[in-house]
Amino acid sequence: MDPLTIIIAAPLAAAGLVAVIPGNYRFLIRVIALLATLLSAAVAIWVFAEFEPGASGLQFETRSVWVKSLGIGYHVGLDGVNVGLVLMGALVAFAAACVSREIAERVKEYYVLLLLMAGGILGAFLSWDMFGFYFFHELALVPTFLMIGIWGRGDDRVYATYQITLYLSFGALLVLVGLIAVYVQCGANTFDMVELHRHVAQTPIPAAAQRWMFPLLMFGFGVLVSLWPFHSWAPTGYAAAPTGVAMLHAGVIKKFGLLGLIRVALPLLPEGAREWIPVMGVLAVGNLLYGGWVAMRQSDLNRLLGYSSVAHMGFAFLGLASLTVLGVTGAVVVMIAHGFLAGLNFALSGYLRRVAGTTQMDRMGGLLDKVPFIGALLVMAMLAGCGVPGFANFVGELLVLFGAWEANKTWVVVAAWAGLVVGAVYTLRAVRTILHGPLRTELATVADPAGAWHRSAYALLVVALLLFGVVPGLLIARIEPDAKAVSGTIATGIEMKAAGEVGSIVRGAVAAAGVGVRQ
Amino acid sequence: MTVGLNHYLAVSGLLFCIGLAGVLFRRNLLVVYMCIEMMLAAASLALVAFSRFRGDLDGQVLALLVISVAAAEVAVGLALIVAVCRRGLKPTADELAGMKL
Amino acid sequence: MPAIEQLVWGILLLPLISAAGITLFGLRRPRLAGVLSVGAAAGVAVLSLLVFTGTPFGEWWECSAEWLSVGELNVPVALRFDPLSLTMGLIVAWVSFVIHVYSLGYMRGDRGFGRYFAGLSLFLFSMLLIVLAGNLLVLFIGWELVGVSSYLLIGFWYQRPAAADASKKAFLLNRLGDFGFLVGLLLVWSKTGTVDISELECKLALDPGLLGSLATAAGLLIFCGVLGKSAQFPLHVWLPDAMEGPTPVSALIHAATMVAAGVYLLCRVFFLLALPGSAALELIAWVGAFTALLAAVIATQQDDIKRILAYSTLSQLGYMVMAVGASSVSQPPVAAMYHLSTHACFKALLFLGAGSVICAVHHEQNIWRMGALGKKMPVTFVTFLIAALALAGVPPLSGFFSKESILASVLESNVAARHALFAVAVAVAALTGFYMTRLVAVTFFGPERTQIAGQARESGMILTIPLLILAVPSAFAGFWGIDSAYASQFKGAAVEHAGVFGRIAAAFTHSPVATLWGLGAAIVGIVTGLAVYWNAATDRLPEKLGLVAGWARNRFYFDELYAALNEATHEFLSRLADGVDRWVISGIMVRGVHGSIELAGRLLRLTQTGNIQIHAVLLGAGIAILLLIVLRH
Amino acid sequence: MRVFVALVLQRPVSGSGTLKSKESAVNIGSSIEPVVFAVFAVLTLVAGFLVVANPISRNPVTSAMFLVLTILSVAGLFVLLGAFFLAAVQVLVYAGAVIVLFLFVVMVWGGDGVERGKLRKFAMVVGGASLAVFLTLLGGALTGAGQDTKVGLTEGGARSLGELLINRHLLAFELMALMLLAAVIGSVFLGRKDNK
Repeated sequence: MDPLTIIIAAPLAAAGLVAVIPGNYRFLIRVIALLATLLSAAVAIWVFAEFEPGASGLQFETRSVWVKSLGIGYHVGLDGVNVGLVLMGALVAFAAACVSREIAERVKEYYVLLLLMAGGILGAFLSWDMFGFYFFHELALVPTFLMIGIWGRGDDRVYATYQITLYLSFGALLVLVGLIAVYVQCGANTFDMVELHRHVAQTPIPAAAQRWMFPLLMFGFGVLVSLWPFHSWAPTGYAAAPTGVAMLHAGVIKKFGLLGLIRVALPLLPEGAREWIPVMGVLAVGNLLYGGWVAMRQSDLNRLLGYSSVAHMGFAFLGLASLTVLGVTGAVVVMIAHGFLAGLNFALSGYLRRVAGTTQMDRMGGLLDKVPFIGALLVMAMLAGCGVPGFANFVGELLVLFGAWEANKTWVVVAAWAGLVVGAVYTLRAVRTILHGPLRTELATVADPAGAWHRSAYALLVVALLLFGVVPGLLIARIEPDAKAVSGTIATGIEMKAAGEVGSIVRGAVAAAGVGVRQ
Repeated sequence: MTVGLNHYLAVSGLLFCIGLAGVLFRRNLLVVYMCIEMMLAAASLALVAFSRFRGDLDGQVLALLVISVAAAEVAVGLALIVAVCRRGLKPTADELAGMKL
Repeated sequence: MPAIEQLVWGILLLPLISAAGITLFGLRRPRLAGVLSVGAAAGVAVLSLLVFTGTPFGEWWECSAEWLSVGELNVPVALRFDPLSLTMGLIVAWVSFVIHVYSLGYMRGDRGFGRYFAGLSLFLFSMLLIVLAGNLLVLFIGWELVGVSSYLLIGFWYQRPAAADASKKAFLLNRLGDFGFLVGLLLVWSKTGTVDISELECKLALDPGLLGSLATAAGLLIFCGVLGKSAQFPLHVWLPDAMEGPTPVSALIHAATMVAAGVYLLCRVFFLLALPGSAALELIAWVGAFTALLAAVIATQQDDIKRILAYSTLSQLGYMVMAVGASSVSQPPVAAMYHLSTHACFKALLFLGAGSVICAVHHEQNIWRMGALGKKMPVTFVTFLIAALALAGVPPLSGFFSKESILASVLESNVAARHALFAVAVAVAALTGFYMTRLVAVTFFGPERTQIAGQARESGMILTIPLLILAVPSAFAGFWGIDSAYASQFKGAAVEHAGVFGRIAAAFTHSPVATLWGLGAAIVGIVTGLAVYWNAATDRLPEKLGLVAGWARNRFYFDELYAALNEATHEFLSRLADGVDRWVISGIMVRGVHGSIELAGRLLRLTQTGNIQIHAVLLGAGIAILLLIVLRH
Repeated sequence: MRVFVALVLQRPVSGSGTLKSKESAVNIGSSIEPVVFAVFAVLTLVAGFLVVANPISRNPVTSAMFLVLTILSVAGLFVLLGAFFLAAVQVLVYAGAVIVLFLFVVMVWGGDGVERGKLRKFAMVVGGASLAVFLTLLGGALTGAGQDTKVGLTEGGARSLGELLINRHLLAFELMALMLLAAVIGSVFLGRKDNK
């Protein structure tokens, strides 16, 4: 069996296996879940290592036809963009399975759904068939809703479930309409993205159609990634979600939307992208600044992390909106780094919630004395979150800022302000309130997780962040050629257009700015 | 004067409307059932008339099926009314309000 | 020089390995942590000396390793060894080595011993990265990392709210400055296409108009970073608070090295600041002068021994920044670097001495609760006195030479109002003499004001030996020709060498006006200080000066001003955004959609009476409507 | 409806194999036919109206009796249309089985006096309006020129209908059988005594 299919199939098969095991064999269920995600992660590491940077075409490719008349098939493969994402997704899934020890009731159902989420999203990352791309994502998304509803926490749980379900279903629906529109307008009678790219290179989709299709995809994918102002499901949902789900969703599943923009929206609809990119830039800056400001005022750690995750997505959007090699590369690095970071953050906050009984920051204090390990990791995670060098986030954000500078200097200045200053304000406040200061008496019994095994999940994520932060070449060598391809598609168009008519760009920008104002 | 298709259809339509009025305005469920039967008969009449004026028998076959459906429907419906009465309810439309949300 | 090229990576890697090793294995093992960290510092000290001696005078070379390369952005880890970085690196390495040793004694028995040394090693790594960086982005990375290690070390005693708050404040204000620095970098990169220092220098030398009208903006944006890191006005407020950290940290980071990195950066990119048509230098000079004066005035009215030194550091940093600002292409900022080097030695010594005093009086820091410590702690006293006199600019101690060269460079500068600048510089020199005299007189002389001051004893060898070591350069560094080392950076190897006496004479012959003014100011300061504070029981100055002293005592209310400003702007915006999120987006939009759908549902539900006939009626009406619609066509 | 009628009438009816497309063997004289039609039609409508709204009695038994009359008149119309077998079935099934069933239920469970309370105004108005719409549409549909000539006699005897049923409409026939079986089982189940 080829490695990519193993990555997808291991969690899905394990989900099937767990489903038939009686629910009281909890230990067995846990072991199966851990082994399956570990297998995925191991294979993902192996393909990441074996991946040949810069080689043309997909690697480890497998395809087979499913519905011939519609051109739907199973087509998985690796390029520079998804190879890192798959690695990140598999590792975070493993960590999420590790920290799911906290689940006490309906363990079997929990693991079935968690494994479905993991397998689904890895499948979505690997798929090169639009149908599979969408289908696998739904496979991961639907369990999220159920899990927040069933194993969620807090008084807001039901409302959060409704909200996240409605928002994300709405986003996914827009995406679906957009994808079908792409399929129909393209006229190539195939859902295969590689062939679509090839087809579009010969016969582009009519510009008029692109102009209405791009916003469909942009806002659809945007809602899935909490593009401002469609973000409010994120903090509420993550505050209510069980730890493993928050890790997987914030860290991994959310990146699907960005991948969709890179895979479908930008390369297939370059004309539409040019019209709408200014809007995306403005909204990205909205994510950054607004998310940061709101995060400053949160008193609940999980909500703070939710808003900070909204803010970080701003960097990814900004990178894509820049349409430069630097920016797109940076956006992908941000996606991967934020995956690890969000996984780590929510794992830590889940641990704190378990031992301290709350995520209200003002009800914690001085915890560093009691939980030096978790505390140290939290400090590291927070520093990574405000873009300190040494962590992978810094590399991504730096590339995005450099890449976007040519596109729009104001965005970059605001983004740098939001990333460097506002980001530091809320992360340091969190560290100050939770970890520093005198220890609160009611927290005297709090302690670190005992034993190396129980610490490994957290350590794994930090190590990944540090590794890619110190040796960014590992990621960048893989990403850059494909980022160049993505930005190149549109850049060539820009040159052609510049030769033709400049006026319509101006008009488009004005129209786009109008839309931005209305937003 | 000859009797044309329209005449039959007029009778059928009027009968149908009378039945419909009964269904809408009478509240004794038994009478409502009778009115439904009447509407079915009106439909059969229309079918037979079409069959005659088209010159094939398919309409009559359909009318035959309608009659069997009507019979089956009456059997089940009356059984339902019996069940309703067993529960101590009057067989009127007003009492059966279980479909309220 | 293959041998040296391999060695230099050791300079960076040793402290990094030490930091990682301690974090992984040494947090609970103090002995291991101490050995690793001090070993790394010693290794760095030796290596830096080897590299320094191995590089011919006045020459420079580079080595680099691949790090980050995307599209047009190429950022190798480039190290640049020129007189500037070599001399600075030597000073950083040796001062930190001495302070590492001192810390072994000072921090003994602390629960966070391992954590402390991990932070110190991380700091050493990042500081060396700044010093050796041949690439502005790599320099920026070091810049950020020293901020982080400073954050970790100021908040070392995180249980104390004051320390925790101070660490946060320091990091945030630094971040403000870094923001400007980063934008400046982006500006420079977009205009010149490179962030490599050598390449940038070449490009700008070939085409001085490359930055066009943005030259001033680029210079000032980079200067923003200096405002934060070197705590210049208006971002100066974090440095005094940073004294909440352990004293050796104050000595190393917040006196000798990190805060001086700003001045180093200015000299590093001096070619950029001094571009024709750029007005950056003039503004830099005035910011420095204002900071120097402001901090010196505040220092005269502080009671906490470390805070006095902190304000003195601020003042001296302002002095150096002013010196850079007063420089020009024809008169490079040698004086600033010279003063930076001597200041690193004697200010570190002052802090270490203060640490020794603080240990002796059981962590009392108010100088008015000390007194008469001179006789009880002879070693500390003598070394402290040497450093204080050096700071005040008394010949022939090191500070005299560096300060005179600054005064001379200000007087000869191209700045429009150079006489006003010179007046400020002289005033600051006088104030420096005054507050140092106050500090020494109150702490080491006079009556024993409290019982603990009476019981004080000299600290152990592990604390005093570093004092003695640092006393040597504090006293004699003026004779070692540090300035000519720096001068060779800007003028090549053709720098005249002078003997010991030649140097003393040169100070007077080269620019007698400046030297005499400076010397006079120091004497005036010291004499006034002695007159006011000799054997004083309480501070008599507030009665005489009234309002000014009160303002100085309260640090001119900058903290309160900034708190109000922050509240009015950033916090306000944040509150506004939160309100919008809570009431508009979550409230009106999300809950509004939710609510209107629910309302519609409730309305429609009214039609669902459950009465079969009503349903039948509606069914009939529906069919009627459909028929109407269909048959209309 | 107009569309439907037009569709049915305009479609050519040629070539439906089993049918004789000649003028009838059973021919009711054209002079009598309108009279007979008028009698049955009026009878149907009047009896139907009395089922729904009997000004004298509200008793369901009366309604049932008038229903019998309606059904019989419709059967008469069937005969006029040549559907003899259907007319027979109509009489047997309705007048014989269905009405008897109705009467049983009325007798056992008493259909008396259940017509209390007033109908809601809303139902009156909306229902009346929709009825009016139906009638108007009906009128509109039927005033146009219709097809008056009988295309050919379709002999609705048992044989021809049976052939058609087991040949062309076999599936519907079988399904009907299945439905009747289901109805039997369903009514037995519903009528059980312990059915709570």
